[in-house]
Amino acid sequence: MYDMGDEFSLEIHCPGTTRILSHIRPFICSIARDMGFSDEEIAQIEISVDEACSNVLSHAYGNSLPGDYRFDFQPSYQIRIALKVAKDHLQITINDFGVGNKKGPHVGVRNLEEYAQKGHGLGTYIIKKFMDKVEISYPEDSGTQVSMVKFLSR
Amino acid sequence: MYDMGDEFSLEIHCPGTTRILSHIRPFICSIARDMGFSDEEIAQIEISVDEACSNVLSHAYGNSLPGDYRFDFQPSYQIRIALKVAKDHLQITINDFGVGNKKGPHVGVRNLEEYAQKGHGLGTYIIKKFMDKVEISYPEDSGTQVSMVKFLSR
Amino acid sequence: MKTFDLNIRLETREKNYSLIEISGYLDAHTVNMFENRMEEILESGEQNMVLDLLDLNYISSAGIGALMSLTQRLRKKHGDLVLLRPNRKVYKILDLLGFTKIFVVALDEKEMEDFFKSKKQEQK
Amino acid sequence: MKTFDLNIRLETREKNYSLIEISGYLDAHTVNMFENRMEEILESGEQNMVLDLLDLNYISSAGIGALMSLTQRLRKKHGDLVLLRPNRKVYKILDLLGFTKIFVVALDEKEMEDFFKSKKQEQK
Ligand SMILES: Nc1ncnc2c1ncn2[C@@H]1O[C@H](COP(=O)(O)OP(=O)(O)O)[C@@H](O)[C@H]1O
Ligand SMILES: Nc1ncnc2c1ncn2[C@@H]1O[C@H](COP(=O)(O)OP(=O)(O)O)[C@@H](O)[C@H]1O
Repeated sequence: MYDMGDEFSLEIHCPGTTRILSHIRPFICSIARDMGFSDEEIAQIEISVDEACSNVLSHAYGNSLPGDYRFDFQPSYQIRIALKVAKDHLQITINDFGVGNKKGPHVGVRNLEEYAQKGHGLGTYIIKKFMDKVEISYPEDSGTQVSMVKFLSR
Repeated sequence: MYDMGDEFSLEIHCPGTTRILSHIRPFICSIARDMGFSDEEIAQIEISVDEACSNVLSHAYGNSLPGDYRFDFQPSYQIRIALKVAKDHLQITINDFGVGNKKGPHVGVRNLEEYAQKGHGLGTYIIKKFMDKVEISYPEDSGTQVSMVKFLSR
Repeated sequence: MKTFDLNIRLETREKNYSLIEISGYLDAHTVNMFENRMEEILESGEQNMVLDLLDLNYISSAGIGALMSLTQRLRKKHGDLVLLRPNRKVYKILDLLGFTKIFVVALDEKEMEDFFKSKKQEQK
Repeated sequence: MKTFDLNIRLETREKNYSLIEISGYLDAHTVNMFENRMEEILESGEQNMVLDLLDLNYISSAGIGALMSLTQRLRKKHGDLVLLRPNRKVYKILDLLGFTKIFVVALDEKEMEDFFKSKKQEQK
Protein backbone atom coordinates (compact mmCIF):
# COMPACT_ATOMS: atom_id res chain seq x y z
CA MET A 1 0.00 0.00 0.00
CA TYR A 2 1.06 3.59 -0.44
CA ASP A 3 2.73 4.37 2.85
CA MET A 4 4.55 7.44 1.72
CA GLY A 5 2.63 9.64 4.10
CA ASP A 6 1.45 11.79 1.26
CA GLU A 7 -0.89 11.57 -1.65
CA PHE A 8 0.23 11.95 -5.22
CA SER A 9 -1.20 12.62 -8.63
CA LEU A 10 -0.49 11.56 -12.13
CA GLU A 11 -1.90 12.24 -15.55
CA ILE A 12 -2.30 10.49 -18.86
CA HIS A 13 -2.94 12.44 -22.05
CA CYS A 14 -4.01 10.20 -24.83
CA PRO A 15 -5.68 10.35 -28.21
CA GLY A 16 -9.35 9.76 -28.67
CA THR A 17 -9.13 6.31 -30.15
CA THR A 18 -10.84 3.22 -28.81
CA ARG A 19 -7.60 1.28 -29.19
CA ILE A 20 -6.23 3.09 -26.19
CA LEU A 21 -8.90 1.72 -23.85
CA SER A 22 -7.32 -1.70 -23.47
CA HIS A 23 -4.03 -0.08 -22.41
CA ILE A 24 -5.57 2.32 -19.92
CA ARG A 25 -7.38 -0.50 -18.13
CA PRO A 26 -4.34 -2.47 -16.89
CA PHE A 27 -2.69 0.76 -15.76
CA ILE A 28 -5.72 1.77 -13.67
CA CYS A 29 -6.07 -1.76 -12.30
CA SER A 30 -2.42 -1.89 -11.35
CA ILE A 31 -2.72 1.29 -9.31
CA ALA A 32 -6.01 0.24 -7.70
CA ARG A 33 -4.57 -3.16 -6.78
CA ASP A 34 -1.52 -1.55 -5.25
CA MET A 35 -3.72 0.75 -3.14
CA GLY A 36 -5.37 -2.30 -1.61
CA PHE A 37 -8.74 -2.38 -3.39
CA SER A 38 -10.38 -5.81 -3.62
CA ASP A 39 -10.75 -7.65 -6.92
CA GLU A 40 -14.41 -6.66 -7.06
CA GLU A 41 -13.63 -3.01 -6.39
CA ILE A 42 -10.85 -3.05 -8.96
CA ALA A 43 -13.29 -4.37 -11.57
CA GLN A 44 -15.71 -1.60 -10.66
CA ILE A 45 -13.07 1.09 -11.00
CA GLU A 46 -11.82 -0.42 -14.26
CA ILE A 47 -15.21 -0.37 -15.97
CA SER A 48 -16.10 3.09 -14.63
CA VAL A 49 -12.97 4.64 -16.10
CA ASP A 50 -13.52 2.72 -19.31
CA GLU A 51 -17.09 4.01 -19.58
CA ALA A 52 -16.07 7.62 -19.05
CA CYS A 53 -13.32 7.30 -21.67
CA SER A 54 -15.61 5.51 -24.12
CA ASN A 55 -18.12 8.33 -23.71
CA VAL A 56 -15.50 10.85 -24.73
CA LEU A 57 -14.91 8.81 -27.87
CA SER A 58 -18.57 8.43 -28.74
CA HIS A 59 -19.97 11.79 -27.67
CA ALA A 60 -17.42 14.50 -26.99
CA TYR A 61 -16.18 15.09 -30.47
CA GLY A 62 -19.52 15.46 -32.10
CA ASN A 63 -19.77 12.95 -34.88
CA SER A 64 -22.19 10.54 -33.31
CA LEU A 65 -25.57 10.46 -31.66
CA PRO A 66 -26.53 8.68 -28.47
CA GLY A 67 -26.72 5.01 -29.18
CA ASP A 68 -24.76 5.39 -32.37
CA TYR A 69 -21.33 4.04 -31.75
CA ARG A 70 -19.01 5.38 -34.40
CA PHE A 71 -15.51 5.60 -33.01
CA ASP A 72 -13.61 7.40 -35.69
CA PHE A 73 -9.91 7.83 -35.28
CA GLN A 74 -9.10 11.46 -34.92
CA PRO A 75 -5.72 11.92 -33.32
CA SER A 76 -6.23 15.52 -32.30
CA TYR A 77 -9.09 14.49 -30.06
CA GLN A 78 -7.68 14.11 -26.60
CA ILE A 79 -8.67 12.39 -23.40
CA ARG A 80 -6.96 13.43 -20.20
CA ILE A 81 -7.08 11.10 -17.27
CA ALA A 82 -5.88 12.45 -13.94
CA LEU A 83 -5.44 10.15 -10.97
CA LYS A 84 -5.11 11.25 -7.40
CA VAL A 85 -3.92 8.48 -5.15
CA ALA A 86 -4.72 9.25 -1.53
CA LYS A 87 -4.46 7.24 1.65
CA ASP A 88 -8.11 6.25 1.75
CA HIS A 89 -9.38 6.90 -1.76
CA LEU A 90 -8.65 7.04 -5.45
CA GLN A 91 -9.93 9.99 -7.46
CA ILE A 92 -10.06 9.79 -11.23
CA THR A 93 -10.90 12.78 -13.37
CA ILE A 94 -11.52 12.45 -17.08
CA ASN A 95 -11.45 15.54 -19.25
CA ASP A 96 -12.13 16.07 -22.90
CA PHE A 97 -12.17 19.13 -25.13
CA GLY A 98 -15.35 18.33 -26.97
CA VAL A 99 -18.92 19.56 -27.16
CA GLY A 100 -19.60 19.51 -23.41
CA ASN A 101 -23.29 19.73 -22.63
CA LYS A 102 -24.25 21.43 -25.89
CA LYS A 103 -25.85 18.25 -27.17
CA GLY A 104 -28.06 17.84 -24.15
CA PRO A 105 -27.81 16.80 -20.55
CA HIS A 106 -25.33 14.16 -19.59
CA VAL A 107 -27.58 11.70 -17.82
CA GLY A 108 -27.81 7.98 -17.84
CA VAL A 109 -30.76 5.69 -17.33
CA ARG A 110 -32.23 5.27 -13.85
CA ASN A 111 -32.67 1.53 -14.03
CA LEU A 112 -32.31 -1.45 -16.34
CA GLU A 113 -35.95 -1.36 -17.47
CA GLU A 114 -35.36 2.12 -18.84
CA TYR A 115 -32.14 0.87 -20.45
CA ALA A 116 -33.88 -2.14 -22.04
CA GLN A 117 -36.27 0.30 -23.75
CA LYS A 118 -33.88 3.09 -24.73
CA GLY A 119 -30.83 1.02 -25.58
CA HIS A 120 -28.41 3.65 -24.31
CA GLY A 121 -27.48 5.54 -21.18
CA LEU A 122 -25.79 2.59 -19.48
CA GLY A 123 -22.32 4.12 -19.18
CA THR A 124 -23.31 6.85 -16.75
CA TYR A 125 -25.51 4.38 -14.86
CA ILE A 126 -22.48 2.12 -14.33
CA ILE A 127 -20.22 4.92 -13.17
CA LYS A 128 -22.80 6.17 -10.65
CA LYS A 129 -23.50 2.67 -9.40
CA PHE A 130 -19.87 1.68 -8.89
CA MET A 131 -18.17 4.84 -7.72
CA ASP A 132 -18.74 6.52 -4.35
CA LYS A 133 -18.80 10.07 -5.68
CA VAL A 134 -19.41 11.24 -9.25
CA GLU A 135 -19.35 14.84 -10.46
CA ILE A 136 -20.00 15.87 -14.03
CA SER A 137 -19.10 19.41 -14.97
CA TYR A 138 -18.34 21.55 -17.99
CA PRO A 139 -15.20 23.63 -17.45
CA GLU A 140 -15.03 26.74 -19.61
CA ASP A 141 -11.88 25.84 -21.44
CA SER A 142 -12.81 22.26 -22.02
CA GLY A 143 -15.68 19.97 -22.90
CA THR A 144 -16.80 17.63 -20.21
CA GLN A 145 -15.19 16.70 -16.93
CA VAL A 146 -16.20 13.55 -15.13
CA SER A 147 -14.70 13.20 -11.70
CA MET A 148 -15.15 10.03 -9.69
CA VAL A 149 -13.97 8.83 -6.30
CA LYS A 150 -13.75 5.37 -4.79
CA PHE A 151 -12.98 4.95 -1.11
CA LEU A 152 -10.96 2.09 0.28
CA SER A 153 -13.28 0.06 2.46
CA ARG A 154 -10.51 -0.90 4.83
CA MET B 1 -1.98 -3.98 -34.78
CA TYR B 2 -2.48 -0.28 -35.21
CA ASP B 3 -4.09 -0.10 -38.58
CA MET B 4 -5.39 3.41 -38.30
CA GLY B 5 -3.17 4.64 -41.06
CA ASP B 6 -1.69 7.22 -38.79
CA GLU B 7 0.64 7.33 -35.84
CA PHE B 8 -0.38 8.72 -32.48
CA SER B 9 1.20 9.96 -29.29
CA LEU B 10 0.39 9.86 -25.65
CA GLU B 11 1.95 11.13 -22.45
CA ILE B 12 2.15 10.17 -18.82
CA HIS B 13 3.12 12.70 -16.17
CA CYS B 14 3.90 11.03 -12.92
CA PRO B 15 5.61 11.75 -9.65
CA GLY B 16 9.18 10.76 -8.97
CA THR B 17 8.46 7.81 -6.75
CA THR B 18 9.69 4.28 -7.28
CA ARG B 19 6.22 2.96 -6.53
CA ILE B 20 5.07 4.21 -9.91
CA LEU B 21 7.48 1.96 -11.81
CA SER B 22 5.41 -1.19 -11.40
CA HIS B 23 2.38 0.61 -12.88
CA ILE B 24 4.21 2.10 -15.84
CA ARG B 25 5.55 -1.30 -16.88
CA PRO B 26 2.24 -3.05 -17.68
CA PHE B 27 1.06 0.04 -19.57
CA ILE B 28 4.17 0.08 -21.77
CA CYS B 29 4.00 -3.69 -22.27
CA SER B 30 0.34 -3.51 -23.23
CA ILE B 31 1.07 -0.97 -25.96
CA ALA B 32 4.14 -2.82 -27.22
CA ARG B 33 2.23 -6.11 -27.33
CA ASP B 34 -0.59 -4.46 -29.25
CA MET B 35 1.88 -3.08 -31.78
CA GLY B 36 3.06 -6.60 -32.52
CA PHE B 37 6.40 -6.76 -30.73
CA SER B 38 7.55 -10.25 -29.67
CA ASP B 39 7.70 -11.30 -26.02
CA GLU B 40 11.45 -10.84 -26.06
CA GLU B 41 11.20 -7.37 -27.58
CA ILE B 42 8.48 -6.40 -25.11
CA ALA B 43 10.74 -7.42 -22.23
CA GLN B 44 13.54 -5.31 -23.73
CA ILE B 45 11.32 -2.26 -24.07
CA GLU B 46 9.91 -2.78 -20.57
CA ILE B 47 13.30 -2.81 -18.86
CA SER B 48 14.66 0.06 -20.96
CA VAL B 49 11.81 2.36 -19.95
CA ASP B 50 12.12 1.19 -16.36
CA GLU B 51 15.85 1.98 -16.33
CA ALA B 52 15.36 5.47 -17.71
CA CYS B 53 12.63 6.17 -15.14
CA SER B 54 14.69 4.70 -12.30
CA ASN B 55 17.56 6.94 -13.32
CA VAL B 56 15.34 9.98 -12.96
CA LEU B 57 14.51 8.86 -9.44
CA SER B 58 18.08 8.16 -8.43
CA HIS B 59 19.94 10.93 -10.23
CA ALA B 60 17.82 13.75 -11.58
CA TYR B 61 16.72 15.30 -8.35
CA GLY B 62 20.11 15.57 -6.79
CA ASN B 63 20.01 13.78 -3.50
CA SER B 64 22.04 10.76 -4.40
CA LEU B 65 25.36 9.85 -5.91
CA PRO B 66 26.02 7.25 -8.57
CA GLY B 67 25.69 3.87 -7.00
CA ASP B 68 23.86 5.26 -4.02
CA TYR B 69 20.23 4.30 -4.39
CA ARG B 70 18.17 6.53 -2.18
CA PHE B 71 14.72 6.90 -3.67
CA ASP B 72 13.13 9.55 -1.54
CA PHE B 73 9.52 10.39 -2.15
CA GLN B 74 9.24 13.91 -3.33
CA PRO B 75 5.94 14.48 -5.07
CA SER B 76 6.97 17.62 -6.89
CA TYR B 77 9.61 15.69 -8.75
CA GLN B 78 8.11 14.69 -12.05
CA ILE B 79 8.79 12.14 -14.75
CA ARG B 80 7.22 12.64 -18.14
CA ILE B 81 6.95 9.70 -20.43
CA ALA B 82 5.90 10.37 -24.00
CA LEU B 83 5.08 7.53 -26.36
CA LYS B 84 4.88 7.81 -30.11
CA VAL B 85 3.25 4.79 -31.65
CA ALA B 86 4.10 4.56 -35.35
CA LYS B 87 3.52 1.91 -37.95
CA ASP B 88 6.98 0.42 -37.75
CA HIS B 89 8.39 1.68 -34.48
CA LEU B 90 7.73 2.79 -30.94
CA GLN B 91 9.44 5.92 -29.66
CA ILE B 92 9.61 6.58 -25.95
CA THR B 93 10.91 9.84 -24.54
CA ILE B 94 11.53 10.30 -20.84
CA ASN B 95 11.94 13.79 -19.46
CA ASP B 96 12.74 15.06 -16.02
CA PHE B 97 13.26 18.53 -14.57
CA GLY B 98 16.31 17.72 -12.54
CA VAL B 99 20.03 18.41 -12.56
CA GLY B 100 20.64 17.38 -16.17
CA ASN B 101 24.31 16.85 -16.92
CA LYS B 102 25.56 19.13 -14.14
CA LYS B 103 26.68 16.16 -12.10
CA GLY B 104 28.79 14.72 -14.86
CA PRO B 105 28.34 12.94 -18.13
CA HIS B 106 25.47 10.54 -18.51
CA VAL B 107 27.30 7.43 -19.62
CA GLY B 108 26.98 3.82 -18.72
CA VAL B 109 29.58 1.09 -18.62
CA ARG B 110 30.92 -0.35 -21.88
CA ASN B 111 30.82 -3.96 -20.81
CA LEU B 112 30.06 -6.24 -17.87
CA GLU B 113 33.70 -6.40 -16.72
CA GLU B 114 33.61 -2.65 -16.20
CA TYR B 115 30.29 -3.01 -14.43
CA ALA B 116 31.58 -5.78 -12.13
CA GLN B 117 34.32 -3.39 -11.01
CA LYS B 118 32.38 -0.14 -10.76
CA GLY B 119 29.05 -1.48 -9.49
CA HIS B 120 27.04 1.10 -11.41
CA GLY B 121 26.34 2.33 -14.92
CA LEU B 122 24.24 -0.67 -15.91
CA GLY B 123 21.02 1.24 -16.64
CA THR B 124 22.37 3.15 -19.63
CA TYR B 125 24.15 0.01 -20.84
CA ILE B 126 20.83 -1.86 -20.88
CA ILE B 127 18.99 0.90 -22.72
CA LYS B 128 21.67 1.14 -25.40
CA LYS B 129 21.84 -2.63 -25.77
CA PHE B 130 18.10 -3.18 -26.12
CA MET B 131 16.86 -0.17 -28.04
CA ASP B 132 17.61 0.57 -31.69
CA LYS B 133 18.21 4.28 -31.22
CA VAL B 134 19.03 6.16 -28.03
CA GLU B 135 19.50 9.90 -27.68
CA ILE B 136 20.36 11.64 -24.44
CA SER B 137 20.00 15.40 -24.38
CA TYR B 138 19.60 18.26 -21.93
CA PRO B 139 16.80 20.61 -23.02
CA GLU B 140 17.12 24.13 -21.67
CA ASP B 141 13.89 24.16 -19.72
CA SER B 142 14.27 20.69 -18.30
CA GLY B 143 16.81 18.30 -16.86
CA THR B 144 17.54 15.24 -18.91
CA GLN B 145 15.76 13.82 -21.91
CA VAL B 146 16.28 10.22 -22.92
CA SER B 147 14.70 9.30 -26.19
CA MET B 148 14.66 5.71 -27.40
CA VAL B 149 13.27 3.95 -30.44
CA LYS B 150 12.52 0.30 -31.08
CA PHE B 151 11.64 -0.86 -34.59
CA LEU B 152 9.21 -3.65 -35.30
CA SER B 153 11.20 -6.43 -36.87
CA ARG B 154 8.27 -7.53 -39.02
CA MET C 1 3.09 -12.72 -31.57
CA LYS C 2 0.13 -10.47 -31.13
CA THR C 3 -2.61 -11.75 -28.86
CA PHE C 4 -5.87 -10.74 -30.38
CA ASP C 5 -8.24 -8.24 -28.84
CA LEU C 6 -11.29 -10.32 -29.58
CA ASN C 7 -11.57 -13.77 -31.02
CA ILE C 8 -14.86 -15.17 -32.21
CA ARG C 9 -15.12 -18.80 -33.23
CA LEU C 10 -18.24 -20.58 -34.34
CA GLU C 11 -17.77 -23.86 -32.53
CA THR C 12 -20.73 -26.04 -33.53
CA ARG C 13 -24.17 -25.74 -34.93
CA GLU C 14 -26.26 -28.09 -32.82
CA LYS C 15 -29.83 -28.97 -33.71
CA ASN C 16 -31.20 -26.17 -31.55
CA TYR C 17 -28.38 -23.67 -31.18
CA SER C 18 -25.05 -22.27 -32.38
CA LEU C 19 -22.18 -22.42 -29.92
CA ILE C 20 -19.78 -19.50 -30.30
CA GLU C 21 -16.54 -19.05 -28.38
CA ILE C 22 -15.74 -15.47 -27.46
CA SER C 23 -12.28 -14.69 -26.09
CA GLY C 24 -10.42 -11.47 -25.37
CA TYR C 25 -12.31 -8.33 -24.42
CA LEU C 26 -15.60 -6.88 -25.50
CA ASP C 27 -15.38 -3.12 -25.21
CA ALA C 28 -15.99 -0.03 -27.33
CA HIS C 29 -13.04 -1.02 -29.49
CA THR C 30 -14.08 -4.56 -30.36
CA VAL C 31 -17.86 -4.27 -30.25
CA ASN C 32 -18.27 -3.48 -33.96
CA MET C 33 -16.43 -6.62 -34.94
CA PHE C 34 -18.58 -8.60 -32.51
CA GLU C 35 -21.82 -7.15 -33.86
CA ASN C 36 -20.88 -7.80 -37.46
CA ARG C 37 -20.04 -11.41 -36.73
CA MET C 38 -23.24 -11.96 -34.75
CA GLU C 39 -25.21 -10.39 -37.59
CA GLU C 40 -23.85 -12.99 -40.00
CA ILE C 41 -24.86 -15.83 -37.71
CA LEU C 42 -28.30 -14.30 -37.12
CA GLU C 43 -28.85 -13.92 -40.85
CA SER C 44 -28.16 -17.59 -41.35
CA GLY C 45 -31.48 -18.08 -39.56
CA GLU C 46 -30.27 -19.06 -36.12
CA GLN C 47 -32.86 -18.91 -33.34
CA ASN C 48 -30.76 -19.83 -30.30
CA MET C 49 -27.19 -18.78 -29.62
CA VAL C 50 -24.80 -19.84 -26.89
CA LEU C 51 -21.77 -17.65 -26.26
CA ASP C 52 -18.97 -19.49 -24.47
CA LEU C 53 -17.40 -16.71 -22.39
CA LEU C 54 -14.75 -18.79 -20.60
CA ASP C 55 -11.92 -16.70 -22.04
CA LEU C 56 -13.64 -13.36 -22.13
CA ASN C 57 -11.61 -11.17 -19.81
CA TYR C 58 -13.55 -7.95 -19.85
CA ILE C 59 -16.89 -6.51 -20.87
CA SER C 60 -18.05 -2.89 -20.80
CA SER C 61 -21.40 -1.25 -21.52
CA ALA C 62 -20.70 -1.39 -25.25
CA GLY C 63 -20.45 -5.18 -25.03
CA ILE C 64 -23.41 -5.47 -22.67
CA GLY C 65 -25.45 -3.36 -25.10
CA ALA C 66 -24.58 -5.71 -27.95
CA LEU C 67 -25.61 -8.73 -25.85
CA MET C 68 -28.83 -6.92 -24.94
CA SER C 69 -29.93 -6.24 -28.49
CA LEU C 70 -28.92 -9.74 -29.56
CA THR C 71 -31.08 -11.16 -26.75
CA GLN C 72 -34.00 -8.98 -27.74
CA ARG C 73 -33.77 -9.99 -31.37
CA LEU C 74 -33.53 -13.71 -30.61
CA ARG C 75 -36.43 -13.54 -28.17
CA LYS C 76 -38.56 -11.92 -30.86
CA LYS C 77 -37.94 -15.08 -32.86
CA HIS C 78 -38.86 -17.14 -29.74
CA GLY C 79 -35.22 -18.06 -29.38
CA ASP C 80 -32.72 -17.01 -26.75
CA LEU C 81 -29.13 -16.08 -26.02
CA VAL C 82 -27.27 -18.09 -23.39
CA LEU C 83 -24.09 -16.76 -21.77
CA LEU C 84 -22.08 -19.86 -20.94
CA ARG C 85 -19.55 -19.92 -18.07
CA PRO C 86 -18.48 -16.29 -17.82
CA ASN C 87 -15.40 -15.91 -15.61
CA ARG C 88 -15.68 -14.56 -12.06
CA LYS C 89 -14.93 -11.00 -13.04
CA VAL C 90 -17.33 -10.79 -15.98
CA TYR C 91 -20.03 -12.58 -13.97
CA LYS C 92 -19.55 -10.20 -11.04
CA ILE C 93 -19.93 -7.11 -13.21
CA LEU C 94 -23.07 -8.48 -14.89
CA ASP C 95 -24.47 -9.51 -11.53
CA LEU C 96 -23.75 -6.25 -9.69
CA LEU C 97 -25.49 -4.36 -12.49
CA GLY C 98 -28.54 -6.64 -12.44
CA PHE C 99 -27.96 -8.23 -15.85
CA THR C 100 -27.90 -11.78 -14.52
CA LYS C 101 -31.66 -11.30 -14.07
CA ILE C 102 -32.10 -10.23 -17.70
CA PHE C 103 -29.69 -12.54 -19.52
CA VAL C 104 -29.75 -16.30 -19.40
CA VAL C 105 -26.46 -17.20 -17.72
CA ALA C 106 -25.37 -20.84 -17.52
CA LEU C 107 -22.44 -21.59 -15.24
CA ASP C 108 -21.68 -24.88 -17.00
CA GLU C 109 -22.80 -26.98 -19.95
CA LYS C 110 -25.31 -28.90 -17.87
CA GLU C 111 -27.09 -25.70 -16.87
CA MET C 112 -27.19 -24.69 -20.52
CA GLU C 113 -28.69 -28.00 -21.62
CA ASP C 114 -31.20 -27.90 -18.79
CA PHE C 115 -32.25 -24.46 -19.97
CA PHE C 116 -32.93 -25.66 -23.49
CA LYS C 117 -34.74 -28.79 -22.23
CA SER C 118 -37.07 -26.85 -19.95
CA LYS C 119 -37.69 -24.38 -22.75
CA LYS C 120 -38.70 -27.16 -25.13
CA GLN C 121 -41.02 -28.48 -22.40
CA GLU C 122 -42.65 -25.05 -22.10
CA GLN C 123 -43.20 -24.72 -25.81
CA LYS C 124 -45.02 -28.07 -25.97
CA MET D 1 -6.35 -8.29 -0.97
CA LYS D 2 -3.08 -6.70 -1.93
CA THR D 3 -0.67 -8.89 -3.82
CA PHE D 4 2.76 -8.04 -2.55
CA ASP D 5 5.44 -6.36 -4.62
CA LEU D 6 8.15 -8.63 -3.38
CA ASN D 7 7.96 -11.65 -1.15
CA ILE D 8 11.02 -13.20 0.39
CA ARG D 9 10.76 -16.49 2.23
CA LEU D 10 13.61 -18.39 3.81
CA GLU D 11 12.63 -21.90 2.81
CA THR D 12 15.24 -24.22 4.33
CA ARG D 13 18.71 -24.10 5.70
CA GLU D 14 20.39 -27.14 4.25
CA LYS D 15 23.79 -28.28 5.39
CA ASN D 16 25.54 -26.30 2.69
CA TYR D 17 23.12 -23.56 1.67
CA SER D 18 20.05 -21.47 2.44
CA LEU D 19 17.15 -21.76 0.01
CA ILE D 20 15.22 -18.52 -0.34
CA GLU D 21 12.05 -18.05 -2.40
CA ILE D 22 11.77 -14.71 -4.15
CA SER D 23 8.45 -13.79 -5.74
CA GLY D 24 7.07 -10.58 -7.23
CA TYR D 25 9.38 -8.08 -8.85
CA LEU D 26 12.88 -6.91 -8.05
CA ASP D 27 13.21 -3.32 -9.21
CA ALA D 28 14.29 0.06 -7.86
CA HIS D 29 11.26 0.04 -5.59
CA THR D 30 11.77 -3.31 -3.90
CA VAL D 31 15.57 -3.61 -3.99
CA ASN D 32 16.12 -2.04 -0.57
CA MET D 33 13.86 -4.57 1.09
CA PHE D 34 15.66 -7.33 -0.77
CA GLU D 35 19.10 -6.12 0.25
CA ASN D 36 18.12 -5.76 3.90
CA ARG D 37 16.75 -9.28 4.03
CA MET D 38 19.81 -10.72 2.29
CA GLU D 39 22.03 -8.85 4.72
CA GLU D 40 20.32 -10.58 7.65
CA ILE D 41 20.89 -13.99 6.10
CA LEU D 42 24.51 -13.17 5.25
CA GLU D 43 25.15 -12.00 8.79
CA SER D 44 23.91 -15.31 10.13
CA GLY D 45 27.11 -16.70 8.59
CA GLU D 46 25.70 -18.27 5.45
CA GLN D 47 28.26 -19.14 2.78
CA ASN D 48 26.03 -20.43 -0.03
CA MET D 49 22.63 -19.05 -1.01
CA VAL D 50 20.09 -20.36 -3.48
CA LEU D 51 17.40 -17.97 -4.68
CA ASP D 52 14.35 -19.76 -6.04
CA LEU D 53 13.18 -17.34 -8.75
CA LEU D 54 10.22 -19.37 -10.05
CA ASP D 55 7.73 -16.63 -9.19
CA LEU D 56 9.94 -13.64 -9.86
CA ASN D 57 8.22 -11.77 -12.68
CA TYR D 58 10.62 -8.95 -13.34
CA ILE D 59 14.13 -7.81 -12.62
CA SER D 60 15.83 -4.52 -13.50
CA SER D 61 19.38 -3.24 -13.12
CA ALA D 62 18.70 -2.42 -9.47
CA GLY D 63 17.91 -6.07 -8.82
CA ILE D 64 20.77 -7.33 -10.97
CA GLY D 65 23.10 -5.03 -9.05
CA ALA D 66 21.96 -6.50 -5.76
CA LEU D 67 22.51 -10.05 -7.07
CA MET D 68 25.93 -8.99 -8.31
CA SER D 69 27.17 -7.65 -4.99
CA LEU D 70 25.67 -10.63 -3.16
CA THR D 71 27.55 -12.96 -5.52
CA GLN D 72 30.78 -11.06 -5.01
CA ARG D 73 30.46 -11.16 -1.22
CA LEU D 74 29.66 -14.88 -1.10
CA ARG D 75 32.52 -15.70 -3.45
CA LYS D 76 34.93 -13.84 -1.15
CA LYS D 77 33.85 -16.32 1.52
CA HIS D 78 34.43 -19.15 -1.01
CA GLY D 79 30.70 -19.61 -1.23
CA ASP D 80 28.32 -18.84 -4.08
CA LEU D 81 24.91 -17.58 -5.11
CA VAL D 82 22.73 -19.87 -7.24
CA LEU D 83 19.77 -18.51 -9.20
CA LEU D 84 17.31 -21.38 -9.32
CA ARG D 85 14.76 -21.76 -12.14
CA PRO D 86 14.25 -18.15 -13.25
CA ASN D 87 11.21 -17.86 -15.55
CA ARG D 88 11.64 -17.42 -19.32
CA LYS D 89 11.43 -13.66 -19.22
CA VAL D 90 13.88 -13.13 -16.36
CA TYR D 91 16.26 -15.70 -17.84
CA LYS D 92 16.09 -14.04 -21.25
CA ILE D 93 16.96 -10.62 -19.86
CA LEU D 94 19.89 -12.00 -17.84
CA ASP D 95 21.07 -13.98 -20.84
CA LEU D 96 20.80 -11.17 -23.39
CA LEU D 97 22.84 -8.96 -21.08
CA GLY D 98 25.51 -11.61 -20.53
CA PHE D 99 24.76 -12.24 -16.86
CA THR D 100 24.17 -15.97 -17.31
CA LYS D 101 27.95 -16.14 -17.77
CA ILE D 102 28.60 -14.34 -14.50
CA PHE D 103 25.91 -15.78 -12.23
CA VAL D 104 25.40 -19.45 -11.48
CA VAL D 105 21.99 -20.21 -12.98
CA ALA D 106 20.37 -23.60 -12.33
CA LEU D 107 17.34 -24.43 -14.43
CA ASP D 108 16.13 -27.06 -11.97
CA GLU D 109 16.98 -28.57 -8.59
CA LYS D 110 19.14 -31.26 -10.12
CA GLU D 111 21.36 -28.66 -11.79
CA MET D 112 21.66 -26.88 -8.48
CA GLU D 113 22.68 -30.01 -6.60
CA ASP D 114 25.15 -30.93 -9.33
CA PHE D 115 26.70 -27.50 -8.95
CA PHE D 116 27.24 -27.94 -5.24
CA LYS D 117 28.55 -31.49 -5.71
CA SER D 118 31.12 -30.49 -8.31
CA LYS D 119 32.13 -27.57 -6.14
CA LYS D 120 32.74 -29.86 -3.17
CA GLN D 121 34.81 -32.07 -5.43
CA GLU D 122 36.95 -29.11 -6.48
CA GLN D 123 37.57 -28.00 -2.93
CA LYS D 124 38.87 -31.41 -1.94
N1 LIG E 1 -17.70 13.18 -22.71
C1 LIG E 1 -18.95 13.54 -23.11
N2 LIG E 1 -19.15 14.61 -23.90
C2 LIG E 1 -20.38 14.97 -24.30
N3 LIG E 1 -21.51 14.31 -23.95
C3 LIG E 1 -21.39 13.24 -23.17
C4 LIG E 1 -20.13 12.79 -22.71
N4 LIG E 1 -20.32 11.70 -21.94
C5 LIG E 1 -21.64 11.48 -21.94
N5 LIG E 1 -22.30 12.39 -22.66
C6 LIG E 1 -23.78 12.50 -22.85
O1 LIG E 1 -24.41 11.75 -21.82
C7 LIG E 1 -25.28 10.77 -22.38
C8 LIG E 1 -25.32 9.52 -21.53
O2 LIG E 1 -24.10 8.80 -21.63
P1 LIG E 1 -24.06 7.28 -21.25
O3 LIG E 1 -24.78 7.09 -19.96
O4 LIG E 1 -22.68 6.78 -21.26
O5 LIG E 1 -24.90 6.52 -22.35
P2 LIG E 1 -24.66 6.30 -23.91
O6 LIG E 1 -23.21 6.49 -24.18
O7 LIG E 1 -25.14 4.94 -24.15
O8 LIG E 1 -25.50 7.35 -24.56
C9 LIG E 1 -24.75 10.55 -23.78
O9 LIG E 1 -25.75 10.10 -24.65
C10 LIG E 1 -24.23 11.92 -24.17
O10 LIG E 1 -25.27 12.75 -24.65
N1 LIG F 1 17.82 11.46 -15.40
C1 LIG F 1 19.12 11.70 -15.09
N2 LIG F 1 19.48 12.90 -14.56
C2 LIG F 1 20.76 13.14 -14.23
N3 LIG F 1 21.77 12.27 -14.38
C3 LIG F 1 21.47 11.06 -14.90
C4 LIG F 1 20.15 10.72 -15.26
N4 LIG F 1 20.17 9.45 -15.76
C5 LIG F 1 21.45 9.05 -15.68
N5 LIG F 1 22.26 10.02 -15.18
C6 LIG F 1 23.74 9.95 -14.99
O1 LIG F 1 24.25 8.89 -15.79
C7 LIG F 1 24.98 7.95 -15.00
C8 LIG F 1 24.81 6.54 -15.56
O2 LIG F 1 23.50 6.05 -15.33
P1 LIG F 1 23.23 4.51 -15.33
O3 LIG F 1 23.89 3.92 -16.52
O4 LIG F 1 21.79 4.23 -15.23
O5 LIG F 1 23.95 3.91 -14.06
P2 LIG F 1 23.70 4.12 -12.51
O6 LIG F 1 22.30 4.55 -12.32
O7 LIG F 1 24.00 2.78 -11.94
O8 LIG F 1 24.71 5.14 -12.10
C9 LIG F 1 24.45 8.13 -13.61
O9 LIG F 1 25.37 7.76 -12.64
C10 LIG F 1 24.14 9.63 -13.58
O10 LIG F 1 25.28 10.38 -13.26
